[in-house]
Amino acid sequence: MLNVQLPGLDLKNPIIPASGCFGFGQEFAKFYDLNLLGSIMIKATTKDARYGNPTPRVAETGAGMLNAIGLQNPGLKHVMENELPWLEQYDLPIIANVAGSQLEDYVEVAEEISTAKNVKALELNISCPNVKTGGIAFGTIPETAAELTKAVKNVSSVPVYVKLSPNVSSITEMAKAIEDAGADGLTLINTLVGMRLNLKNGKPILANGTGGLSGPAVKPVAVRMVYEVSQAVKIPVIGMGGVQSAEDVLEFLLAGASAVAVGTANFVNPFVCPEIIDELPNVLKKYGYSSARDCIGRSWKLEAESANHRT
Amino acid sequence: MLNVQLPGLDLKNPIIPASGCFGFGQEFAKFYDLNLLGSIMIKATTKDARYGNPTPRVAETGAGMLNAIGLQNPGLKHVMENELPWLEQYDLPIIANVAGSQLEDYVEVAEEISTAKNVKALELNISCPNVKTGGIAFGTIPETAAELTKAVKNVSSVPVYVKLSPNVSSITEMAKAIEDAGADGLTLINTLVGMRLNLKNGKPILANGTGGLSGPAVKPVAVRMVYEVSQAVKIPVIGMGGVQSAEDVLEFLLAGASAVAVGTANFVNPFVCPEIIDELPNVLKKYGYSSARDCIGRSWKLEAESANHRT
Amino acid sequence: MRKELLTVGSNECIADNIYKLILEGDMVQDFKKPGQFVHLKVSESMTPLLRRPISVAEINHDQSEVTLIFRKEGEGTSLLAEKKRGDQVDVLGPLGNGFDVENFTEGKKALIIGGGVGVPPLYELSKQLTSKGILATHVLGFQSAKDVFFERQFKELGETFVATVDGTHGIQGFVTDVIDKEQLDFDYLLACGPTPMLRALKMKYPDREVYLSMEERMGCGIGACFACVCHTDQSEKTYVKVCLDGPVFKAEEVLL
Amino acid sequence: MRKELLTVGSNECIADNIYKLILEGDMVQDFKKPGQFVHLKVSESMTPLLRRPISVAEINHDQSEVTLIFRKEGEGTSLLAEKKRGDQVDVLGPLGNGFDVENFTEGKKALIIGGGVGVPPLYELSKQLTSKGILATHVLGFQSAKDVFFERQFKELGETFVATVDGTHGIQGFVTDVIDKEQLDFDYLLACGPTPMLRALKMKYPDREVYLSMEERMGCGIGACFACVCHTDQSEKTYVKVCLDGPVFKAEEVLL
Ligand SMILES: Cc1cc2nc3c(=O)[nH]c(=O)nc-3n(C[C@H](O)[C@H](O)[C@H](O)COP(=O)(O)OP(=O)(O)OC[C@H]3O[C@@H](n4cnc5c(N)ncnc54)[C@H](O)[C@@H]3O)c2cc1C
Ligand SMILES: Cc1cc2nc3c(=O)[nH]c(=O)nc-3n(C[C@H](O)[C@H](O)[C@H](O)COP(=O)(O)OP(=O)(O)OC[C@H]3O[C@@H](n4cnc5c(N)ncnc54)[C@H](O)[C@@H]3O)c2cc1C
Ligand SMILES: Cc1cc2nc3c(=O)[nH]c(=O)nc-3n(C[C@H](O)[C@H](O)[C@H](O)COP(=O)(O)O)c2cc1C
Ligand SMILES: Cc1cc2nc3c(=O)[nH]c(=O)nc-3n(C[C@H](O)[C@H](O)[C@H](O)COP(=O)(O)O)c2cc1C
Ligand code: FES
Ligand code: FES
Repeated sequence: MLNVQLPGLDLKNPIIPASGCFGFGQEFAKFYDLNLLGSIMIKATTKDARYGNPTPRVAETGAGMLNAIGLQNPGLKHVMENELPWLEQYDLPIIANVAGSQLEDYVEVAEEISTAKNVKALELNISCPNVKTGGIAFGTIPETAAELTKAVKNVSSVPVYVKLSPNVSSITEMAKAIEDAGADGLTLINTLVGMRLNLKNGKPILANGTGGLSGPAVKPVAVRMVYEVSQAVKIPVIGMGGVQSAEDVLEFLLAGASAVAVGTANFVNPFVCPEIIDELPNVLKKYGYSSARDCIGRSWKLEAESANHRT
Repeated sequence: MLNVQLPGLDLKNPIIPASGCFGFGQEFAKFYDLNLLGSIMIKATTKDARYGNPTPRVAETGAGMLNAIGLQNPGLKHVMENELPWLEQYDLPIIANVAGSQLEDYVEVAEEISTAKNVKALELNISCPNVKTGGIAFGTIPETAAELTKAVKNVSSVPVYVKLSPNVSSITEMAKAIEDAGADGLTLINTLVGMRLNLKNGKPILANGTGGLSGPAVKPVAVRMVYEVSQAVKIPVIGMGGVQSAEDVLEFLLAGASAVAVGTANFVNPFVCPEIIDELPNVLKKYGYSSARDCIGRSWKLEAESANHRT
Repeated sequence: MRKELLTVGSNECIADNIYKLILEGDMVQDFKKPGQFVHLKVSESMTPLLRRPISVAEINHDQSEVTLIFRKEGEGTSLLAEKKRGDQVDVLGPLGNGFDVENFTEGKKALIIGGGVGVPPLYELSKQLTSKGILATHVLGFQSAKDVFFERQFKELGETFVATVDGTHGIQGFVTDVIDKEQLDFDYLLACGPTPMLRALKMKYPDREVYLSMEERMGCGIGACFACVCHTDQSEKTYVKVCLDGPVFKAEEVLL
Repeated sequence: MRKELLTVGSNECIADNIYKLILEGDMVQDFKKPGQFVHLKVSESMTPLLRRPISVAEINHDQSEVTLIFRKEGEGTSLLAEKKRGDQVDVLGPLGNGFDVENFTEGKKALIIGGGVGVPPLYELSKQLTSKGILATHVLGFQSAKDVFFERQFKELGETFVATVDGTHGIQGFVTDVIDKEQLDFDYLLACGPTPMLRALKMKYPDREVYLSMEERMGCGIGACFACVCHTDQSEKTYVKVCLDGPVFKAEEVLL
């Protein structure tokens, strides 16, 4: 009832912890059996280890949070030698989130990490708003994003998903450029760029100034983008942004997502993913669906059907 | 302590109900004396009366709401003959929000409405996401926005403010293009495009499909954009997005706004504007400011100062 | 029209997911017409953000109490269902234009039709009509036996028919079926309930004196945001606001 | 480490904006080390969204109770201050690495330094140290007389100096002033409080056995999000996580 198939990913259920919100899984393995999950999107990996931004790195907002971690990670070598092998004890297809400052970095990391036994897909993080060079530029210029996608496709041993930034004038233009460049799938949304000021000293709360907004606050933006993008492209979409419950997952499936990632909610409730997986069959039944696959894109498929009907 | 000066606008305090959230003032006049306000941004006015979108037109989201009113308004003639004259009983500079489907509509409405006795500034709504033609296109292409600004500046008898859409890849690029075209000020942000689905029938809750997201959920995006834009241009910025309290107003002032508009919060609490005005002096004092003017742009002025210090 | 913290006198579940909430406070003195509503902030939190419109089911000026009857539906009404005696609720009211009882003539016959949570405002309406000497007949429609409420209270005011869609209580069918079957006649027809029901009644009696109380999703509740508009029969561009001009309209005023 | 609904045993204001909250539940049996903390969801609402980290001030295994002492600061702690006996609080814990009391030797001297709401975890620490036969001296710093709490409790465990910045209670000045003035000596120095205080202590005693309990804004609280990292002295790229590797560190492990 819950299984879904995507390029490279044969998922027992459509629930995936989002990159950066689940580390490399070890912390959450203390709470539950990771085999319950559909997959894991591991923390963005760069060529070399990165310390990231100064602290404070998080701030709270209405129904959301800002983060400016700055792609902190232990670097490709450590991930290949420690994190991924540790994850092999689970029967889990891993989605490796790849980041960098320039095209060459992405290519190098993608080439190597895609050879890891349990890495079944890459997720190109071209949209992280918290690094000063690279990152964001790739995510807002369709041509640059397409070029990067092509370069990575050339070297990757597994299907390549590209993660879209919501901070663009036209998300469908971006999506189509990346599809044309050969991407196997899209994931969206990354965080919206935001800021909060500390009234006491007049300065931004985050040491980095701006940060990425996530959590329930962004859900309507995410649902809208998944709805638009999934109709504009033929490759599958993994949706995310503010998911907290099985109902939210259903909303993303109906909007056009083939699987759904859960980010910030893991901080609020470390058990949120298994709880959603547990609840999802009931929610599907309650609203009259026989499987997760059955729901994908229903919102616009319905429209198309009734439009056909009219003519 | 609270008065601020902007082109065309001599405001006794920096608090302005945002366009579309206050009608033409008549409803709120039943709750309190409108003379308490700094100004009013009246509902978007188009050449002809518009019915707007089908209902439902509002939906709720985490710490926010979606609306797809669709620029419903009684049309220029009615506004000139009824709404504005009614507002003359108050000693209030009015900011007239102008909308249209094409350049000529804006020009026509702007030319005439700017001659009304109490209209002291125009606010060009080039960013309403809820009309299918015009509107949104002006708001996302810098060249088009600049062209429109020029055309309206040519005919307007009062200073022209342009209202920016947050749904763009680069808000500063947009702001600079509009400044160069001769705008007297900028107002931001309008709503983010979002969507919610009704799980019961799989369709969007709003009859229009997508809608504009407002309320506390968008505040961090708004603060960030005000912070960026106010540094990138020399003309003043009126900030808005999720303001609910005097603290929120201070946050926008520190970010770089010269005045602050309050939208959605008027629906939650019809007294919110006078309550904020009442509370603002205490909040300013609490954080050590002697006047509203004193706060404007402090966040980045501080940075600049400490940067100068270093060298 | 004002904003006030009213105090919960009681809150009880009176049918499946249906709650009867009594609120006390000075504002109650402002309530006059049946069909008016209040706009409630159910939580101090940012979510749910907007107020919730609920009709007034009974006004008690002596005790400074109003009764609301609501269905626990989504997040807002679920929070409202949790309110306990002594809790305070932030209320905006009275809002809207109700039924103009003073325009109805003593001795005439009123047929009062309610569907589901459209029933509550009709109780105060029937009380005011009958106390004015108008003969009230009630037809109340519900999904199922478990959803029925206030049957006894309406019976005390006049003849009352209850219909359930599944036939588990009263007559099986819709309210329109009952009107046909019982050949109910009237001088005034007054109705509140789901739009399909209102539409059916409007169509059925194009030339009679029919008053309909409408529902629409609201932003402000006071006429400022244009969220709750409804087309009128006159032209494509004319409209009324449910929150300010309504919720009660003459059937010919609104396009359904 | 688990997630559990703990029940509020009591919640009282013990100084200006300072609350003492007692929570009961099975999870308490898991608490061992002083300096560990809990991560609390203070409201079921979406705002505030994240949990709040609060140190455990006292562990009572027999009663299955932990005591938290917190300052009402912003939105989250204000909501926590409203909790009443019988309310339930969603708690994640125990989190973090506390002070390793088993590594300290009987008969030695411990100097315990607390600043403001850094004081609470030091109470359980001092209880465990003194019951192991270590001699504890306490220096507690506060802004002003109205902020002082737990002075009597610490005095019962050992010599206790209180300093206030404005001199309205105890010695006027900072905790470091007290150490100098009283010429306090120690085998172990253990401290919790604002970063400037920790930095001063680290600088003052570069070659002594100093343990510092750190604070940092947190996302997850369990080591997954990299929000709470702190540089180490080793290299630009090495770091520790306050939530997982700390909050207690040897002074030489962290760059302040
Ligand atoms: C004038 C008026 C009078 C009403 N009187 C009553 C009454 O006496 N008893 C009763 O049970 N219900 C009544 N309703 C309906 C009631 O307002 C909704 O059931 C309630 O708002 C649902 O809120 P929720 O948070 O539980 O549901 P959600 O679905 O979570 O609400 C989401 C949003 O949609 C709006 N919404 C959802 N359903 C409706 C609806 N049917 N009408 C208007 N807005 C809706 C909510 O206000 C909210 O903004 C009335 C509605 C109107 C317009
Ligand atoms: C390991 C640890 C132990 C702590 N123990 C105690 C204690 O025993 N007693 C006590 O009074 N306080 C303690 N604090 C500080 C306490 O966590 C903050 O005061 C609290 O989170 C403020 O939340 P708020 O919503 O009231 O404030 P807000 O300013 O509204 O909070 C906004 C956000 O910033 C975070 N934040 C604000 N201040 C701090 C801070 N000083 N440290 C970490 N995060 C912060 C909040 O968690 C929240 O995410 C501890 C902090 C840490 C990291
Ligand atoms: C603390 C934090 C760290 C994140 N790090 C990454 C990252 O390394 N790579 C990435 O692609 N996205 C990262 N994201 C974005 C999330 O994967 C996700 O796209 C976003 O948070 C929206 O989902 P949510 O609302 O469920 O959190 C991060 C988000 C948060 C909150
Ligand atoms: C119901 C509604 C109607 C609006 N109508 C207009 C409008 O006519 N013209 C306009 O420029 N902005 C309009 N806006 C946008 C607001 O003026 C404001 O920019 C936005 O809502 C963000 O502020 P807030 O979060 O305080 O509401 C509307 C917003 C809402 C919620
Ligand atoms: S709800 Fe705002 S106009 Fe009716
Ligand atoms: S708070 Fe997430 S790693 Fe420490």
